[in-house]
Parts: sequence; structure tokens; C-alpha cells
Amino acid sequence: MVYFILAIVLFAILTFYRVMKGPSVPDRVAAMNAIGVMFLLVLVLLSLYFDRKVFLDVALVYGVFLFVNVLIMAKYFTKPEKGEVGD
Amino acid sequence: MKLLTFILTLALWFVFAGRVNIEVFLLGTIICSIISLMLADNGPKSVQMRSATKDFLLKTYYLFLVTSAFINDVFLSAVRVSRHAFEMKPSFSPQIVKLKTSLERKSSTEILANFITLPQGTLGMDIDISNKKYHIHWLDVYSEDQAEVKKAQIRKHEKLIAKLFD
Amino acid sequence: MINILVQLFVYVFLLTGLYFLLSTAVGMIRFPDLYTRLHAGSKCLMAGGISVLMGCIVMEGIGFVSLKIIVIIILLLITNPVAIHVIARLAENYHFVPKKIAKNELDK
Amino acid sequence: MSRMNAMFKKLYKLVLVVSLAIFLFIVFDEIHNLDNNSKRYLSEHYISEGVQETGAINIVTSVLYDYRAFDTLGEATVLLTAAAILSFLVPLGKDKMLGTTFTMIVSQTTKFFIPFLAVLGAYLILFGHLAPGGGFVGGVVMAVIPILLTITYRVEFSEYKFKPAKKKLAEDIGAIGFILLGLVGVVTGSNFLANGQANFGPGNTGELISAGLIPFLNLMIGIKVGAGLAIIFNSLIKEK
Repeated sequence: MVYFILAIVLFAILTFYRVMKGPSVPDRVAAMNAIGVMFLLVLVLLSLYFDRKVFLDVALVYGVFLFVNVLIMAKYFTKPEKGEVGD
Repeated sequence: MKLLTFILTLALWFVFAGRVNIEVFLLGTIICSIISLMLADNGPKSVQMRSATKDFLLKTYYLFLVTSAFINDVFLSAVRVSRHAFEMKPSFSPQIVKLKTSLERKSSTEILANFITLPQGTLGMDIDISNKKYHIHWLDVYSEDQAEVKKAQIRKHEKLIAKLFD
Repeated sequence: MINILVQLFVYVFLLTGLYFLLSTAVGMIRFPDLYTRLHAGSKCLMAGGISVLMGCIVMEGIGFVSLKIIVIIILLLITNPVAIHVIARLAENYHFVPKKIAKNELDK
Repeated sequence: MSRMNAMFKKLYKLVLVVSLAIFLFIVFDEIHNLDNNSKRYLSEHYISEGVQETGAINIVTSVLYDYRAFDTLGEATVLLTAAAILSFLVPLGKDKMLGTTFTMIVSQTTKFFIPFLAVLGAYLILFGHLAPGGGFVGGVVMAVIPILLTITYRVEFSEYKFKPAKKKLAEDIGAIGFILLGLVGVVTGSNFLANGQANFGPGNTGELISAGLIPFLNLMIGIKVGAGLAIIFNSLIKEK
């Protein structure tokens, strides 16, 4: 069980490379979305591992905030100046 | 429709609470009635209770069909994309395609867009409201025959959704 | 006997989930274009999440906890396609052009 | 040379973050291994006897709304002042904002989504003494509803659905109700905002109606935080 959790955290760190490297804003937002879902899965697995059933609420609220976060970031990032966009 | 919202929110309240009591039931009734009175015109307009109970059973059967097809397609396309990810040299030929639908209601159009975004190796990008056209980004389309096959699959989903909601 | 069978199911579900999550990470790094990265970020991620949560349900048995996990599954299935679609809209606002376009309008 | 400089700058940031992480690790390890009992007798008391004294399972809630309720009142006042001053100072003229225009897929999803979000917020507020959550988190989840309406439709629709005057009224009701509930403790002959000492019928621990005044305090804080955050967000948006 512990190895599964560590593996998911390792994948999240691998995805974090795209957040640092990503040539444009939508790349970073997509990678952030993926990292958020992975940590939601880690939260559910941890709450089953420590046998604290009430901590599932934390995962639920985390999912709702992730969705609203992506919506707001996609709404209010505007077009950049010339020469800033790669790819 | 307000009744449907009330029932769904009450069920969700019991799932959250994790216990079945008389106190929990009374509090949940009060809160869910307030919510369904205030926010019900924002609620799900798609499923209306105007039909009889026999029709209702049929609709639950169709709902089950739609969700099972959804999850099945998610897994199939995930296998396809992950095979691309582990290739030595990733090779695909993406395209942008326009597709016209014949669905009438707004909500059914939205559900079809969800269907397009997840399964089939495609991604819904944009939608014209006046012409009802989707702009779709396909991952692997090598020839026109394959495109026709995939379009036929999408048409199949469209018929299912039209049976359920129209 | 039944216990061993349940344990086997849990391991199968979790391992398939790990495979899809690994393919998400690798695809996010290796794919050449924004839109193809979004393909990896929507479908593989959803399949991995669903199978991991199904493994949790099988491990937990019937009760309020698994009902709550089902609520989490439905939340992910509703919100994640919308999030991916919104990111694609944002990229269209930036006037990105996908790298390889063979033929733009296949259908008239 | 300039490339060298830029690389050095990047490396500097990375080293800064890593050294901060090491420093925090050492500090927390030090706190964890503290042997001196006299420095943490208060937290020992909270952990060992908080459940019996207040009747709330969630220890954070029992600290926030019972032992340190006066601090919570101060935080609430900060939010109230911020909302009032923002709605005064931000100019009324609105301008068109650059940004993405959403299609109708997003609006249909938010329409479907909103009642369930309201149920989640109500659950978080009312079960604050039994489960993780409480007034602040539940209030934020409640405030997400006008924010979603604002970013999918526009400001006018959100202010037509929830009128600003009503939101202001709800915030005032929250602030005044918190103080009135505090005065109940004075009337029965103990301190301001007293709950555990005054014996308001703690009830059976673990049931819905228990822990004295704490659920009502949670409700007031939830109303206040939700209305205040909605007012702040809507007055900072300059979209037409």
C-alpha cells in the first residue's frame, strides 16, 4: 500500500517537469490539473491507509476547488506580448 | 423538476452525513427544500418528470447503458493513447475536423460534448451555437475510411443520448 | 478463499491504475504538441483515477465510505472533461496552431 | 556572460528554496522532540481533555470556537472591514476585459453543478464539530456559487441572482449573531463567548445536536465568510 502511494507521488514529481519547462501558459495549467488529480488519489489512499474515514471530505473539497481553480486561471490569463509564446 | 432536485440533494445529504437518524432527516429536509426552491431554475432541466413511471424505468435502463458505454470508451481510448506514449518515436497524425449534430436541446448537446472529449481519441475544442457544429481534434486518423468509422461511432452515441433526453 | 480473491482484485485494479498514471506522466513529458499533451492529460488520467478508486471500493466493501468514493468518481467524470475543454479554449485564444495538420476540413 | 548570469540566478533561487526546506525540517524536528513539558502544557490539555470539556470531536473546532473564540471574532472583523472598504473604494465604472469567452458547455455544467455545491457547503458548515470543515471552509464553498455565476455568465447576472444589498444584510446578520451568541454566556453568569465552562448542555458526544453553542457559531461564521468573499470578488471584477 505504501509503495503505491510513493509511486503516485513519484509520477506527480515527473509531471512537475512540464510545469517548470512548459513553453506556454496552457501547458502549465494542464500539468497542474494532472498533478491535482494525482494528489486527490493520494489523499483517498491515505485516508484508507490510516483508517480515518472522515478525511474523505478533504478530498472532495479539494476536487471542487481544483475545478474552480482551472476555470478562473483559464478565464483571466490574457494574450501575452509578442515573442513570449514559444512552440 | 424541483422534486427531482429535492430527491437528488437529499440523497447526497445522506451520503455525506454517513448516518441515518431522525435529526439528520429533519435537518436535511429543511435544507434541501430551501435549496431546491432557491436554485432549482439552475438545476437539471434535462430530465423532466412529465412522463409516467413505466417510461421512468425505461429511462433508468438507458441511463445505465449510457454510463457503461462511457466508461468502456474511456478505457479503450486510454489504452490507445498510452500505447503512443511508450513508443520509441511517437507517431501520430492529428487533424482538426468539423462535425454537425442533430440534437435539439442544449443539455443533450453538452453531454455529447463530454462524450467527445473523453473517449475515441478525440478532443472537443469549440462549438458553434447557431450551426451546431463541433470542432474536434483527432489524435490518429491516417485515412478517410478510418474517419468515417469513427464518425459512425459518434453517431451511435448521439442516438443513445437522443433516446434518453429528447 | 474469498479474502484472497478480494486481495487479488485490489492489486489488479491498483496496478492498472498505476500503469495509466505512468503513461500520463510520460505522455506529458514526451509528446511534442499542446493538444496531444491534452489527450494524455484527459484520457489516461481519467482511466487511472477511475481504476484506483474502484480498487479502493473493492477493498472497502459496502458502506457509506464506498458511497462517498462513488460521489468522488462522479465528480471527476463531470468536471475533468470541462476543465480540459476550457484549457483548449484558452489555447485557441492564444492562437496556437497545431504542429502537424494534414487536412483541415475533412467534412463539408 | 549574461547567460552565465541568468543560470546563476536560477541556481540561486533553487538553492534558496532547498535551504528553506531544510531549515523548516530542522525546526519542526526540534519542536517534535521537545522534552521540556512546561513549554507545551497547554496543548497537552487541549488534546487530552478538549473532547470532554467542549463536546466537539474536531479539536481544531473546539479551539477555534471555544478556547480561542475571541480571536475568531477578530478575524471575522478583519473580513467585514475588508469587504466594506472594498465596496466603497473600487470605482463603479466597468470596462471590458480581455479574456477567454466560454462556450455553452461550461454554462450547462455549472447549471447542473450548483445545487450539489450548495449541499456540500451546508454539510461542511453544519457538521463542523464532527467532521473536518467548519465555518470558514464551508463559507468558502458557499462563496464559490456566485463566483461560478460571475465567471461563466457575467457580473450583472450574478448580481441579479444574489442582490448586493442582501449579501450585505447576510454579512451583518452573521457578525451581529456571533456577538449576540457570545452575550448569552454573559447572561448566564460566566465569561464572554464562554461555552464549555457555562454548561450549555454538551449532549452526547458524536451526535448532530451536541457541543452546546458551537454549531450555531459555525453557522454564523459560515454565513459571514461566504457573503464577504462573494462581495470582495464581485467588486474586484471589472468586466462588463
